[in-house]
Amino acid sequence: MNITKLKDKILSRAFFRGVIAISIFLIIWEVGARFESWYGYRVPWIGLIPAPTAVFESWGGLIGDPSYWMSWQMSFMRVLGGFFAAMILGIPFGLFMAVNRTFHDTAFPTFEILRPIPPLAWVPASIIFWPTAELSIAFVTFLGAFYTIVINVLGGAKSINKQYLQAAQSMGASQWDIFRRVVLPATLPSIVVGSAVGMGITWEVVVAAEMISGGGGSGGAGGGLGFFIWNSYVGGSYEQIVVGMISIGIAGYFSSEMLRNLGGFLTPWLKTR
Amino acid sequence: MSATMNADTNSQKSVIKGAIRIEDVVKVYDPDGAAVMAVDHCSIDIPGGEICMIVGPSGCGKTTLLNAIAGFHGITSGEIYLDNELLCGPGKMQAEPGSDRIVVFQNGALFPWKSNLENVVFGPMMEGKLSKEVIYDKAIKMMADAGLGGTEHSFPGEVSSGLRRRVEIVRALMLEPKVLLFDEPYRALDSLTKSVMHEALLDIYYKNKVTIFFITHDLEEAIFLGHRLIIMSSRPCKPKKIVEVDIPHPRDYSVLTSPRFRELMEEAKGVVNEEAKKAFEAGEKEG
Amino acid sequence: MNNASLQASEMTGMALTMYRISTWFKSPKPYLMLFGVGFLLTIWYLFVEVWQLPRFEDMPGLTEVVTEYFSPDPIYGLSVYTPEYYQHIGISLRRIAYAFFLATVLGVPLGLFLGWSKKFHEFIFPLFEVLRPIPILAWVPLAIIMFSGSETPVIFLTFLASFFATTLNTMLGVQSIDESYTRAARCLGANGWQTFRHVIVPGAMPYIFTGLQISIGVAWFSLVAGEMVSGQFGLGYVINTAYTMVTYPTIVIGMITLGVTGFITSTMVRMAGDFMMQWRVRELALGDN
Amino acid sequence: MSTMNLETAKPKVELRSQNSSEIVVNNVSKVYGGGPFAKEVIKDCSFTIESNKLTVMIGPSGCGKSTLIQLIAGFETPTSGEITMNGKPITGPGKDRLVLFQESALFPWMTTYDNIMYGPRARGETGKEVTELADFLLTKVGLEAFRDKYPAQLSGGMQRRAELARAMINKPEIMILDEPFRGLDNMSKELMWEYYANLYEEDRNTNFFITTDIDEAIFLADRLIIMTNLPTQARHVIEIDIPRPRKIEDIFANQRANDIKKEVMTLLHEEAMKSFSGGSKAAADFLEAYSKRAE
Repeated sequence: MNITKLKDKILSRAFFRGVIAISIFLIIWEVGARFESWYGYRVPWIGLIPAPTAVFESWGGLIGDPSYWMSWQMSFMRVLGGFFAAMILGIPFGLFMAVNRTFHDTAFPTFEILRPIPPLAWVPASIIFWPTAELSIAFVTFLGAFYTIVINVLGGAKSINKQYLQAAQSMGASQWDIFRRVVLPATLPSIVVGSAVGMGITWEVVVAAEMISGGGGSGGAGGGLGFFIWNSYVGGSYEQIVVGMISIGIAGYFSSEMLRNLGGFLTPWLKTR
Repeated sequence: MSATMNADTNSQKSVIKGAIRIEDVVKVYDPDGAAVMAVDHCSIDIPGGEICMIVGPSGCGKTTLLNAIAGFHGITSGEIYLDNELLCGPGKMQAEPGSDRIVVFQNGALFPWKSNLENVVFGPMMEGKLSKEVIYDKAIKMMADAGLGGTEHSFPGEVSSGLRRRVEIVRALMLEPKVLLFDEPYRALDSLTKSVMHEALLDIYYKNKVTIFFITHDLEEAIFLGHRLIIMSSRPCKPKKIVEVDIPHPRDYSVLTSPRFRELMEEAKGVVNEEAKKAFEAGEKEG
Repeated sequence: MNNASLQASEMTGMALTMYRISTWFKSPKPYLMLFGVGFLLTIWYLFVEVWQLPRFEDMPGLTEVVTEYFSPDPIYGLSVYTPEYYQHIGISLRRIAYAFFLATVLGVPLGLFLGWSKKFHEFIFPLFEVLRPIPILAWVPLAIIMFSGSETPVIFLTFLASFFATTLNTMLGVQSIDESYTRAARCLGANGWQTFRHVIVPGAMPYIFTGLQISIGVAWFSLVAGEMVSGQFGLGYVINTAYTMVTYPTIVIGMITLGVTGFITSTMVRMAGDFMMQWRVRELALGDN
Repeated sequence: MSTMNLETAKPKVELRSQNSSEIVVNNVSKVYGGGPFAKEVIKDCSFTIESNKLTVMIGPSGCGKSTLIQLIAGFETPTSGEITMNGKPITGPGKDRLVLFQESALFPWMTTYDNIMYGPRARGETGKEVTELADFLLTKVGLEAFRDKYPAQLSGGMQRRAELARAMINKPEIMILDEPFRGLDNMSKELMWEYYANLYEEDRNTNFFITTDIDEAIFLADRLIIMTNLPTQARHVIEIDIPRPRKIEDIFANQRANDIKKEVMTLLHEEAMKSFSGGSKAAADFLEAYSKRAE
């Protein structure tokens, strides 16, 4: 984006209105949270949570704290681990179901039976099965992304315009060539979408798993952002809970954004319109 | 259809309402930025009850003109009158959309979530002037007249595209509009279905005389349907040539191979192709 | 030929269903499906109970789970014969019902207005976008702090997840409506409210139901998490306590129950959608015989 | 038309395929669905696609012409009857019969050039001869400047031209075109007729062209087959003896062409009316829905 475009965007009415709305939201939150200390009346709900200024103050203190950044790193590692495992297994699984009818009819019903079980319900079973807590978190994270990626790959591959396949066939292409140069690129956009959604779910699952399983065994600051939030709650430092929430929001947003950019790079033909 | 009907058409022309007068209309998109001129000092006078075909290559700005009459967007300068009443002009650059001017859209705009009958009664029901029974009776009668009997309770998605177009025209006629505005309604149909649709449209027209403002890029369609062709220049849009079609109504498909039809084709083709070529080259460059 | 085609389209309902079932049974599909499910169960049985492979030996086995599940006198206290089992299901379902209802009642109108009014969209949507990337589960401690008791925080979390999904999809639904429809309505003399009522709402319906489908899924997802962390009673709670109390077969019973109830609720949402969108069902049925 | 190079591009490369092939459709029927929902789309249909001629088939929309293409291309098999190519029955798709589809089937993820080269590359032919042929065809259809563009960047007419080139490079013995110019505006359509007729006149291979446009049919055809409504049969065959090369302007002025048009129109109008006025659900839509489902 060039400078004039950026300037236009910032000066636009839509941007201005957005800023107003968010500012009002922050002001209400601030006043609501501080109302009790100023006037002695506790506003329901908002009165119980820390004010934004207090949150930012607390955040400022954490910026220089290496253990806070450790939490970032731990969560990122888990997310990436689970996510890549889901990609590596999910994409071939989905594609194979799409091209082989027998395999589809065998595996898909089983897949559909398991899918409604929320990934987090697997947490205890996973802890029992895997030797380390780290692996059990990775497994649950993997599950969360796996379902979404498979469904998207399968859907994408099944909805390929039949004429693409027939055109390739009538030009004498082999099955392998059709798979490599027609099925695969045609499914790529769905893979990208599935991955972006899967990434969002991965973050949800990691946060929950970290909360439930108590920070990956190593305890303390090594437990990731989910544990950071939970620990702050147990320790009573409520400002840090909000700091943790915002941190996860930022982390999740950036990972999805990165994926979307990568996806755009892989599918150049989609942005030519 | 008898020959007397033809005489009828001509004599009634002056009496029928729905005369549109477009005076010196200019439309510029994005006047502060790119300033694309879509319509350039365009003046057209359409008497009531005439089928007026606006012919021009796609993307030449014909639709802009239609949208201005319908009131979907404003004009930059000039005036448009309907029966000598100002629709839009100085002081009121955008007309109010109203049930006296009804558009039949390019891709069809029957509501897919309402049955054909519910679609047809939509206008009068919204208006709320008549009782429900009266409206439904009228709708069923009009649908039967247009050969749509038996499809009342189907959803638009369940009937063929040809039938859908007819339902849409009946829906428009329910409100007894003065003007029907057609925005290339048969574009997506194949040429055989199209020719059947043309006969169906004329059939409906003979029964309900309204002014028809019909946009198309298909010359054959234009000559077959129209009393008059207005061939537009491409970008900006401006009348370039007017062709009076003196083939008597009612017409049927045999008109298409008649000598007079071919003469008219010949006469108009050169101008149309020249404009299409211009538009085509512009498009090729943009690509 | 007209008779034949008329028949094909009008012979829906019973005959069509019967025909589909009979062709389904003639295809290899049901047998492959049974094989797939059977294969998974066999692996489970062999790995855990027969061969007792490393790591698998600690897991609850197939026969163990089945006997426990259908035992009138369960060893670990939960089976289809114990009233507690249904109590837990009931409590989870009630939470889902509250949250889903609230999310639909608030989310659909909000989404409709976000899509309908540009001004409203410009003000509210950025706020929405700022809050959305925060995973629902990160709200858990804050929800506990804000709401007293153990019931409200769980319902709040579940609601939040559903609410985002419903609102966003409804908004997309309104935005996806072809401009021709609103223009046609105005041409035909409909005023603003009539257009909203007759064009915007039904036009956005397919997206709304897609949203509700997603919404019910994420509701279960968050409910389980909420119940595991802070709940008392409910299926998530069953799974978590079964783990801490080392009554492993109950974990699997909880998981199966979650899967089944989750599936049933989402089917109900889909059926409600089909019921409200007859026009779509009938359009699609044509392409399906 | 700066990009149009009909005269200047000289054929340095051999486009003509070695064989002259013909296809015989003999008493073919095709039934879709089963049980109470069986639907006969084609019934006892017989005709011949003669070798080294451009055969055009015309009929009301949704009359089962596209089904015929599926059968001739070998993507589907007839319920009864037989289709033979040079005496041998057709058993499956092959590169000897190339299909150009109604909607563009250019691969959106490949550039124009890569699309054209798809067939040869798929068969492992990447020699100098093929790349020269690709360049020649690219020039021939006036798309040199769009060599590295994706299909989404081309206009409708350009896409159709790229697709023609993609088909021609495979030197098919028989080319099958399923309403390839449908949906283009009239101007682009007429240009496409000229491009296509010009390419055809160069090699004079066997071509089978399906359309619903009478002018298109008369301008292009050597032989014109007129089809009936559902269930489809060949109703009438007209030999079109207007000399080649033909010019668009001449066709409209030509008395012989006008006579043929009148004849064809009378026959077709009858069929079109039948399919149009047929009840709440025309046969056309059954097929439309059926093919939607098949995708």
